Amino acid sequence: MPLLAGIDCGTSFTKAVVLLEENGQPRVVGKGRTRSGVKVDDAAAAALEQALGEAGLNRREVEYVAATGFGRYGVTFRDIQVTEITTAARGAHSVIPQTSTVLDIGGQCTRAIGVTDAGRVRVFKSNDKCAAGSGIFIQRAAKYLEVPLEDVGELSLRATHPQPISSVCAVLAETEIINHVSAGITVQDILRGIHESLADRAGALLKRVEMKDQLTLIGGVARQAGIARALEDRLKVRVNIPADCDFVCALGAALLGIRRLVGKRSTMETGAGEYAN
Amino acid sequence: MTDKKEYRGSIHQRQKDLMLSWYDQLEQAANTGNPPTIAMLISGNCVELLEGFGAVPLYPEINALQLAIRHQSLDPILAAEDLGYAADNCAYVKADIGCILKGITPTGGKLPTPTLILCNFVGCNTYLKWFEHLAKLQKAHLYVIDVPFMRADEPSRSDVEYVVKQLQETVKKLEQLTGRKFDYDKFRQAVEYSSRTEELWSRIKHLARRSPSPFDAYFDAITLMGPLYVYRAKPEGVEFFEAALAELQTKADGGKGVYEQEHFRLVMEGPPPYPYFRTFRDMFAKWQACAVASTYSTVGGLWEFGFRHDPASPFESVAMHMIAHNVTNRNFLQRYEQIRRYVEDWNADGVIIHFVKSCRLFSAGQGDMRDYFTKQLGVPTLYIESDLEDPRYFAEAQTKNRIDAFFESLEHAKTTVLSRA
Amino acid sequence: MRIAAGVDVGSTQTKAVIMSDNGGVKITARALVDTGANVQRAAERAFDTCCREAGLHASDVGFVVGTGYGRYKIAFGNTQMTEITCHAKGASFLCPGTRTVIDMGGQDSKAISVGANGEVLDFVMNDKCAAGTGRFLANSAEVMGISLDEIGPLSLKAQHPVKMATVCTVFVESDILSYLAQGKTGEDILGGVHIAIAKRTLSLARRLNIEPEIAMTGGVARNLGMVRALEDVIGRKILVSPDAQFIGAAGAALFALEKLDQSFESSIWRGDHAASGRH
Amino acid sequence: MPCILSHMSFFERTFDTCSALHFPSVREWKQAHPGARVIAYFPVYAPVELIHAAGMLPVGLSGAGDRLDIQHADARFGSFICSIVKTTLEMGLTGHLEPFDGLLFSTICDSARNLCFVMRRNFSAMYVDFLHLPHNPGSPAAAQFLVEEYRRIVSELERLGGGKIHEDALRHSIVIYNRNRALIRELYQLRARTPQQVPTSELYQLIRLGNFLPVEEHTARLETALAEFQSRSTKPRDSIRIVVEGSFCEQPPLTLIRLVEDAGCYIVDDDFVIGQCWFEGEVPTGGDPLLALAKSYLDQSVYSSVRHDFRKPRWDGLVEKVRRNRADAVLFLIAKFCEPAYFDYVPYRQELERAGIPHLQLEFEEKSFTFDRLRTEIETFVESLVFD
Repeated sequence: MPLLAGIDCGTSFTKAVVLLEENGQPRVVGKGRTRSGVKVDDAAAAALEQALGEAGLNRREVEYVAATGFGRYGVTFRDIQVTEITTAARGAHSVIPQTSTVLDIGGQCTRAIGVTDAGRVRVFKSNDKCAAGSGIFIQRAAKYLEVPLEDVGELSLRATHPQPISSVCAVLAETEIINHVSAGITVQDILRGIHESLADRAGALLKRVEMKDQLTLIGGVARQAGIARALEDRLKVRVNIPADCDFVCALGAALLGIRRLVGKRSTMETGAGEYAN
Repeated sequence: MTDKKEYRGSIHQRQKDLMLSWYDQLEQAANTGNPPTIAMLISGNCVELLEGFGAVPLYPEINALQLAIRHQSLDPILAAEDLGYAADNCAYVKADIGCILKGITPTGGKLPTPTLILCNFVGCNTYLKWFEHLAKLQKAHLYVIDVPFMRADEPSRSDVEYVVKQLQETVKKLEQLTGRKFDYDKFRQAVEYSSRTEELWSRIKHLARRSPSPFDAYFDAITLMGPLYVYRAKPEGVEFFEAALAELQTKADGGKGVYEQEHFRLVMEGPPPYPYFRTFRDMFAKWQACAVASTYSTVGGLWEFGFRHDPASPFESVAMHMIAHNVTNRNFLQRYEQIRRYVEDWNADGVIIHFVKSCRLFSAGQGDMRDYFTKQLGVPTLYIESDLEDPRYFAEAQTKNRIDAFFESLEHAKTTVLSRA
Repeated sequence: MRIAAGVDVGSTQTKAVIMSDNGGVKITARALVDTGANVQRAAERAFDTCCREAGLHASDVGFVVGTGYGRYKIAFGNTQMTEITCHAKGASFLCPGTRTVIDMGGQDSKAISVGANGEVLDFVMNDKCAAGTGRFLANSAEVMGISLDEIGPLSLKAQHPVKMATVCTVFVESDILSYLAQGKTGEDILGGVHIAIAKRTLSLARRLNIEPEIAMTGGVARNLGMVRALEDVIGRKILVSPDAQFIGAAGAALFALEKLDQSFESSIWRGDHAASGRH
Repeated sequence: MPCILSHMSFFERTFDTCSALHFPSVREWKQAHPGARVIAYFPVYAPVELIHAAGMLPVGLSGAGDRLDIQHADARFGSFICSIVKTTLEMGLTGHLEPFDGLLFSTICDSARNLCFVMRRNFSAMYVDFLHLPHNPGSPAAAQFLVEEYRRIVSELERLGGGKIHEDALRHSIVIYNRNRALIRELYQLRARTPQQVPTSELYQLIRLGNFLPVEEHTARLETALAEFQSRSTKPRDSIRIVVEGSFCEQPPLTLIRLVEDAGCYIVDDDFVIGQCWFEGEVPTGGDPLLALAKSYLDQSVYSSVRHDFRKPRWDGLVEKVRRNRADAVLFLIAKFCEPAYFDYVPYRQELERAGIPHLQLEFEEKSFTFDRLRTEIETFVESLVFD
């Protein structure tokens, strides 16, 4: 019964999942979450301890640690690192088995991931050319419009005449918002417009990965800001949001850890493994 | 007062009619396969050659800009980007490809699959990619006329021979594809019509040297460009430009300008932001600023400095036109010179450089151009950025701000000169 | 005594200045408020605060010129002018001898060549994207979790400033995070940030003939680190007025005073009658 | 970064020094050849044989990489223009092109062409020329035109060098460059067979050396290297075999190439510094040498996004390349704002998908300092191919 940990070192939060594998059935026994701060290693350790504490287990019992996310190379006690795209696909697939497409609206970068039935990445497309299509844009807009992020979704639903945001630069998009505001357009309509333009940008990415009728949405900002509704309206898809969506990548990492640990040796020497030692 | 003046003489309607009947011909071709149609690019086009086959030109650029003016360009652009085109690819190409994918046409009518996609490569590398992709997409025949770029002030003998030979190869190709025999006399006749149209167009351009100028050589000139490229080599073209010249001549002789009072005279460099054509024009109208010359109106041909097609040597003169007498195949420094002549001979107060991200041929290096005009010649120059087809790149508040500031400074300069005097 | 006001409605802050001419022109009051979501209200608040400051009634103010992005929203303004024209005017008043103005605004950076009478000879502004504008600093501070006022002083402590690959106000975040992950100090990162913007701004200003005196205007001018970084790359002393962030409003107020001066006959207003006609 | 073999750092040092902004190898050559001229050509292809036959040193000018901040060029070439165009102008405006007597540009793209004439204005003392390479190679008239175009360049070089260029000298230069290109082809074949013996991060530097060194010296280097690579016995590791496409002009930072290899990719073919191995076969050494060079350009050039030959589409060339090298996937490394590469990506993508070949598209700039976003994408791509 191997005990594994998956640690997702995101830009703002570090999340850990502890997984116990009993007769081929992985079971989550603990979760931990902490601010990333400057020292990735410390945050990772802290998150892991938290998860172990929840499980009433001991660090020594952990056989294998898979790190993912922005800071994955900073985790010195890792056995392997995997990118957050691979782990997002794997994690999303395990919590929502029918997942065929994952949309991750992160702070600066929105990613669409096409997933195989086995939960592996088929194709993916990132939009990091300009952040106008990413979460940080919604955050800034909310800040400027003096609206708390968690109210954004609620408000945008009350829009009557959505005002599209056309600019492709996040900062110029803010100018547009300013102009809308000074033109006396309501906060609701502006927020709705932002949601729709975000949804359209995401839609462009999703087309590139041949999205089917359903998609699994992860990424904190998107969820808080309630963009799911806009996505459903604009893209005519069913949007699924995993419960504790924050841990999807950590979970995916742990699951891939299992494959590496008990899975075929053949994949052990892959280049992706090179960093591990 | 806010001037929204633009040229609206009787020829404005005639221009519309001409263009519509052009689209009718194209639709007929789409339905019956007759007349043969040839896709070509505006810059340095050789529409005269087509007359030798009674063929009709198909200009993807005109379709694209029509779409943009009607604020319909974004959808096809996005459709093309779904195919993998980058945000930084020429939006004309994306709009055109997108239209074909989605079956959109400017008139709503049908457009034919061209008998031949004839890539008249005159400087613009994007043209090569564009027509190559079109041919792949439409499974149409493709032929490229490779026009040597103007690396010296005058084309070499071998440059001209190379193009003439390719024109003759094009003729052979078209004879195969259309099953029609090339009618040399019709071709020579077409060249003759062109030379007359060009003379008239050139005189119109020179009317803008009057103060006030009877028309805006940027915004109004664009209305006249359609007939110039489609009908230049036909009697209709000659008649149209005779009428145009007559009307504008009367206007000029009556001392009538574009605005009640022509306050600034400008030279415009670069294509216009078609998706915001009206908004953009109003930003200048507010200051009663009239364009007296523009480089964009010379993409199809640069005639105001004297070049004419020559019925005495049709092939050679078509070659000369493609090599040396359209703005896109002339080198960057020749464009500086062209603008300098405009500023001096057309007596302009300043130069507006409009950088369009789609077109690197026009825009790459315009900062150096600005450097030349402001630092070397001391000509007031405004540099603004947007796009000719993609509405996402026009920042209205910023553009307006810069244009207002530019005119405020021109105005201020005038008054301080006065107060010093 | 002639009393006039200038109101500069920027994208983040709105500034108002009242000027009086009683033999000598001087600033009698200044006010600064956040622009926020209601531009019109911001303008009014700034103007009213300023009047109170000066112990005047709004009706005592003979003429009001509005400038900045929100200039057309100033209901009580008599006319409006762009902040480029106003910055030039204001700078040559507050920093006599100014021939070049450098301003880092929220969305726009600008460089202006100024004539002897404070008129604009030539000007350039940042490219299409807002990379390298004042906003870049604000975002950097945000990412580092430091207040905007602290970053300047910190940046001066840099030992080995990092190289910034981008001055995109949005992607600066991932770059900073990478550097933090690499264990770079906050000082070195901020040092790199300031140098990157200074260089970007210089290459903008190079499009003009940069002539001394060079004055820096706008709120960013209060950032000593930014001023030093600019002085380093340009290799010249830079003038900074204590009223740096009010220079746009001051310029507007100066035009307003001229307007009250009947003897001043300038057709510069023509364009703006056209403007007010439209808006 | 791990895994650059210590004894190969020899190449790295040399490439490193040669690509230094003051062009030390070029200056050395000028000292050794008093009065002789140096002609720089803007990256992709140039008929170096003409320059060599004139007794001049041809130098491939491919930007300043991350060695130079853009301080002046931004003011001349605004946004949406690729880095190499700006850094090249920047080198000029900061005096770094001083060792060169001439600059030769050709029909690469619209930005590069305009750069040629901006250079002409800003460096009027220098010989700055534009070579029009035909885009209609199918035309019977093309060969004659190109011969005339080469003849024009030859006479310019003669004017510049003050000496006649003899046919025999030209034939001799062709022989020398044939040998150089043959070796490069051989090295590429060796890498395709046993990529573990020929890491691309090393081969790339070796080939790029040819941009700076006299061809004779470079050929010697290639010979040593070939022997050295053949003698290696490196254990193959479980990596995917990829073809890199899109870096034909602006060159990616070495760090990025290493990053691709470290992420678990064997680069088995690429279009880096493509001008160095432009011809698929030998340029004929008999007959009229100008005609031989012209016909070789028209009929046996490698496919490239900057060359248009409607007789044989480039996308067929790419698919063939993948098959020939038994590659698992294609990695598009496209320089930011490189329009030819952006355009070609679309038909390439269509044909790869038709052939069931996976691909990843990435953008780079010659001057990049942080690679985290790129690394994540490359690793994910590898992971998607190796994890089951």
